Amino acid sequence: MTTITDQKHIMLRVEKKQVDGPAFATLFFNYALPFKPGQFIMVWIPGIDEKPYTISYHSKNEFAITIEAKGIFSQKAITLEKGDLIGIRGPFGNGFDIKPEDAVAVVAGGCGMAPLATLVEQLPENTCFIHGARSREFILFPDRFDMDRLFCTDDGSFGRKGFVTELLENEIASGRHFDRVYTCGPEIMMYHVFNLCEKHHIPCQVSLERYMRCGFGVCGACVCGKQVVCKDGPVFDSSALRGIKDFNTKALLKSGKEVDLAQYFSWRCK
Amino acid sequence: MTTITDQKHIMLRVEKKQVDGPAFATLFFNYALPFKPGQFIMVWIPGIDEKPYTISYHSKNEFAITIEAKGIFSQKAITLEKGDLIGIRGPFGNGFDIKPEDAVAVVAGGCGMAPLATLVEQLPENTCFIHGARSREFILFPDRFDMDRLFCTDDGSFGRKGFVTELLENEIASGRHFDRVYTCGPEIMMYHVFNLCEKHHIPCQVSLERYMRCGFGVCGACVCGKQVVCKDGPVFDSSALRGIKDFNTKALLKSGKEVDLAQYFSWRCK
Amino acid sequence: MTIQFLGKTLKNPMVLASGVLGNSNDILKRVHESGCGLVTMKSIGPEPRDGHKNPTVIDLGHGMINAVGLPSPGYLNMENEWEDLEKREFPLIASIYGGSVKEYRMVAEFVSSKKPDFIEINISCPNSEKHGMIFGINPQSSHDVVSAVKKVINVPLIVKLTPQAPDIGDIARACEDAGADAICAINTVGPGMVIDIESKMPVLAFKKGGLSGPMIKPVAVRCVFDIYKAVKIPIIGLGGITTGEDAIEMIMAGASLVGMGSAVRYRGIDVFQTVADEIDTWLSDHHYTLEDIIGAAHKEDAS
Amino acid sequence: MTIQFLGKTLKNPMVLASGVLGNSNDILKRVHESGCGLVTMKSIGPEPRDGHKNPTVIDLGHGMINAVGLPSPGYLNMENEWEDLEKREFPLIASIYGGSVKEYRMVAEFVSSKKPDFIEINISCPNSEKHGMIFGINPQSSHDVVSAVKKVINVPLIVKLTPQAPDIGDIARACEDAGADAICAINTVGPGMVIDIESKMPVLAFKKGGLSGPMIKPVAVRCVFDIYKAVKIPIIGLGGITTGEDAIEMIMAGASLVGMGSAVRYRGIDVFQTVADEIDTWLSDHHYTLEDIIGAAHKEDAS
Ligand SMILES: Cc1cc2nc3c(=O)[nH]c(=O)nc-3n(C[C@H](O)[C@H](O)[C@H](O)COP(=O)(O)OP(=O)(O)OC[C@H]3O[C@@H](n4cnc5c(N)ncnc54)[C@H](O)[C@@H]3O)c2cc1C
Ligand SMILES: Cc1cc2nc3c(=O)[nH]c(=O)nc-3n(C[C@H](O)[C@H](O)[C@H](O)COP(=O)(O)OP(=O)(O)OC[C@H]3O[C@@H](n4cnc5c(N)ncnc54)[C@H](O)[C@@H]3O)c2cc1C
Ligand SMILES: Cc1cc2nc3c(=O)[nH]c(=O)nc-3n(C[C@H](O)[C@H](O)[C@H](O)COP(=O)(O)O)c2cc1C
Ligand SMILES: Cc1cc2nc3c(=O)[nH]c(=O)nc-3n(C[C@H](O)[C@H](O)[C@H](O)COP(=O)(O)O)c2cc1C
Ligand code: FES
Ligand code: FES
Repeated sequence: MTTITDQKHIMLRVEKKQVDGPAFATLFFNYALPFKPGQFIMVWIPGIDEKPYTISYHSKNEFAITIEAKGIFSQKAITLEKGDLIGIRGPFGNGFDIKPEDAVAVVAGGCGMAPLATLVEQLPENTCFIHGARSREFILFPDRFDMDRLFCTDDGSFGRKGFVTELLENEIASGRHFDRVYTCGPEIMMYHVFNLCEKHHIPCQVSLERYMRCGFGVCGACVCGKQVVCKDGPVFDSSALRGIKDFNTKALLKSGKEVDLAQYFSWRCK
Repeated sequence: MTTITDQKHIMLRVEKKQVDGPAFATLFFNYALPFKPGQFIMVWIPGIDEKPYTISYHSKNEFAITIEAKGIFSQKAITLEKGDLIGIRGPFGNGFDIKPEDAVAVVAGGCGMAPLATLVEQLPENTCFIHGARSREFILFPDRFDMDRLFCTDDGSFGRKGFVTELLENEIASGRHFDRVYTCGPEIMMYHVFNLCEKHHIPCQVSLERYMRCGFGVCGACVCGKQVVCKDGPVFDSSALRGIKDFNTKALLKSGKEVDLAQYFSWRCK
Repeated sequence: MTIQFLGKTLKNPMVLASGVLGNSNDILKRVHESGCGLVTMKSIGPEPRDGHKNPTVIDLGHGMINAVGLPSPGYLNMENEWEDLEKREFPLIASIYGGSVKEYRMVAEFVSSKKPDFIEINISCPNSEKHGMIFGINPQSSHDVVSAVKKVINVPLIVKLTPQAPDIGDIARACEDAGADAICAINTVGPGMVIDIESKMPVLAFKKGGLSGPMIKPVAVRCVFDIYKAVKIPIIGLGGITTGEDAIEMIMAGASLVGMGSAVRYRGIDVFQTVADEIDTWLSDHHYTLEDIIGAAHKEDAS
Repeated sequence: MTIQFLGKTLKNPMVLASGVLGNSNDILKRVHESGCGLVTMKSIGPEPRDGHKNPTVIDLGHGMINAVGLPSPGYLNMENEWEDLEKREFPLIASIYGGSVKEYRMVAEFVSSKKPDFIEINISCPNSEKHGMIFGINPQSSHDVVSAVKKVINVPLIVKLTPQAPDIGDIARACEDAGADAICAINTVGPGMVIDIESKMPVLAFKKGGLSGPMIKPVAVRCVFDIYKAVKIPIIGLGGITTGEDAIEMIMAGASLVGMGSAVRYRGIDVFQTVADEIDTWLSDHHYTLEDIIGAAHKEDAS
């Protein structure tokens, strides 16, 4: 039987808090977390709720999560301060497939920067790094990496005005070769990136998001088509994505009811 | 927390049976048992009962138990044949304290030879090895060891007529020095050996026997004074023995009732 | 090995437990294709229900604790699902729950019209304040709900029991008398509670939750043993099964089919095929058929 | 830390569980001296009883299963023991059981005359065919036996409960109403069964047995939590405790004292001192006293 390394429920105290503009906060913890970029942990705020978060910084004895303030949980999370207590379980999921010799592009949208940050740190400097957001203040980690980055915003307040897909299309059109594209952001954005890659026969890796309960492939809350997002994913490659008819179309609500993605996200708002 | 290595309940089939005269049978099993001379295992014959037995042969991939036919369980045990099934748990207990450089004597009485056999095999050839029994047919393993042995029987049918204590006393009187005496046999015999050792200031190690249930120090069935025979023992040294007022006097019946040793053994007869 | 169970042919004796992954046709199909003889849908209730807040499922190392809280779209809000499922090519149990005999009957009647191969009524879930449990610990209540449901459905009826019953054999007998076609046992054990000592709070949002996985196997085996003694209808035995040897133990206690839920965590979705293979190997090594060993632990001198 | 419990002073909050090592004055004294605040004798019955045949106790890795079967010399056959115990210098609980209210009263009255510090009535042992269990799952029966015993004894009365009760809070309340001075919870969980698949036989000679050790902790914590909600009298919490953190969890659920039994297997007889030290360290690291945290998990916003 395989050893399960991610079963323990661990309580940690916030070691340091970093405010990343008006929309994001990053919480650091002193803890040696075994981890691979793309994996996630379940974060419990006692008395509030428990939600999945990716790891945005990782070193031998420290890791961090970055939270975008949205609903009840994330708004509470960004008010946490040094010394405050959270529970974690994990890491869960598969993580990105990294081949150091490959020529790759990374396409981040909004908070989708978070899971890509630790990936980017393992990639060569000539990586094509595209980063978009609604507007300037939603650009997460604008100064973090040594690597050059192509920025864009919906309103043009930072970098080029437009969508990440346009930037990626330009690069491809300019004759640049990619062995693989990694992307994380709103599902509609990832869907467009995937389609672009399909058109150009570029393998793609996408990190999906669904409502989660167990995080380890038992409860079924997170299923997307026949895929179990928390265990088979959250990262899926092109061959898997082609088989997921619910990609960019359907998701399950908390009750298990299958709805359109739009309805899913508006439910998540409440 | 300490790792418990002896928790698994394992089913084994008899690999070989060796008949050791009219009174004893030895059952061999192909199994790599972690083991130290003096330790014991709980042996289950499905549908019959479960009882403690010492290991009488031990090598990397094989071990054996030797049974003296007495009551229901042991009479059934000696009828087992190659291919028959038993369950084992263990090994349990502390085992003998072995210091290879010491000059020692080993005093075996009857079936008490069984736990001492694997000990003797680890001792130097100049060990003083005394072995007694009621009569010739109760001398277990008469031809097993390279080492010289001093034999005695109650009826003189094998070796000298008399008791093991007399032989040991002679050896001591002849000026032979012992750093330690190991003994196993009827409790009254061990008691006399212990007293003799006390008189001559020789450290002694004695293997006690009490009714057992769990074998791992929880149920309390085997307590002898303040000692838990299955866990603190079954081997006790002189300093412990001096504190056990029940040594050679009292034992608990199955019900937990404390009785004289004589009554205990006659109960065990039924 | 092919198995006959209440008139249906199953490719092996393995069953996906209710509440584990079973919330869409796609995933049920995948579990079937990866080697599971019979799959169970997540229990369906009378009304839409979100279930409890997270944390809802926590691993404890030797098992897990959950208080998912019976989330359900409600039986009337699953049209796409039912449509997909009617086209299925695999045997299916639809699991249902209710808060009253009337609700059970209502849901069962509707679900029966959607043609699952079997209906399982969950009269045992300890995680909800209003639903289920009470029916599973009192023989009269069990009898009432089973006979009411039996009257309105056209497919065989399986009743899922809780180990919390003071005498689970009594409950099983009441269900059999009321017309149940099979028993499924057990649901989760406990309930239990895990308190985080740093925050001084129960970790599950619902505070209490049901235990599952390896640590509950001895309770499950005892329950199936008791039920086998009490009734003649077949038993789906589950609770803590993760290996072929566990499954054989459950079968010897009296199970005809063996369910697994938590095992998916420990050995992946393929665990059903893996365990089926392990059972096969054990049987052929020992020159037995599956039938030979069902209830074998009940023979006085079995060895 | 020194603890006050029902008018007696204990050196720490640790309790030796009944049935574990507690069958002679010598060994009880040793457990006390090695660091246990309060020791419990093995349950004493109305008549001599050998208990079940072996195997009676089997380790399962994450806990153990036992069907020792309430062996007892019988309360009238323990003269030496009582004599020794009357000379003791440590606090002692005498645990008793019976098959009827009359037997409980008879044994309790006699045992009370031997001056233990407390009497515990075990109304919860699942291992015997005739004894105990029934009183622990029905509030009226619990009330009857507790009030009968209370009338004939001169020492505080502790009632030991079983997790098999459909609502353990109800039982605890019935005991409190009937005059119990404290509750001890829990006895073993289950019962369970382990079948050896090679011999096709239940491993325990009695077939079924009670579960104890780490795997039952969530059930024990939940029971103590429920009891704390239901009654005002103090609780001895036990079931699966092996570490200081486990003990803190039990205390936060509502226990004033913490018992251990199976832990002796995992960490030796000194486990009581070890755990008491671990509790002390945790408390001082967190700047709490023991009283601060009793029942702390019941406060809605505890963190
Ligand atoms: C594997 C995984 C990793 C994640 N990693 C992170 C992370 O690193 N940082 C982070 O901030 N969040 C992350 N999330 C999302 C996170 O779990 C929460 O869903 C999010 O913080 C909102 O929670 P909430 O309770 O505050 O808001 P809710 O009340 O659940 O929802 C509030 C708003 O958020 C929107 N929303 C929620 N999730 C998404 C999404 N994925 N895409 C678009 N809109 C969304 C809703 O539409 C709504 O507008 C991750 C989710 C998954 C499944
Ligand atoms: C740690 C330990 C190791 C043991 N190792 C062995 C071993 O290697 N080989 C072996 O044959 N037995 C050994 N025994 C004893 C064994 O466990 C059984 O008690 C014995 O086989 C008799 O079991 P029974 O059920 O057949 O007889 P019972 O019905 O229990 O008793 C039958 C007869 O045996 C006598 N008897 C039992 N034990 C003793 C004893 N220790 N000293 C004197 N008389 C006794 C009784 O007085 C009675 O005459 C060991 C016991 C312990 C505690
Ligand atoms: C996360 C989770 C959700 C469950 N939901 C249900 C459910 O909806 N209906 C039901 O009858 N049983 C439910 N159960 C119980 C399982 O079907 C099964 O009876 C129990 O987990 C014991 O089996 P296992 O040890 O193999 O997991 C659930 C169990 C788990 C772990
Ligand atoms: C071998 C054994 C014997 C027991 N005998 C008794 C008993 O006689 N009376 C009783 O009230 N409880 C008895 N118990 C139950 C324990 O007192 C305790 O309630 C239970 O084991 C849970 O605690 P633990 O997990 O710390 O062992 C026994 C437990 C074991 C393991
Ligand atoms: S969150 Fe439970 S299966 Fe994915
Ligand atoms: S046999 Fe159980 S304590 Fe020794």
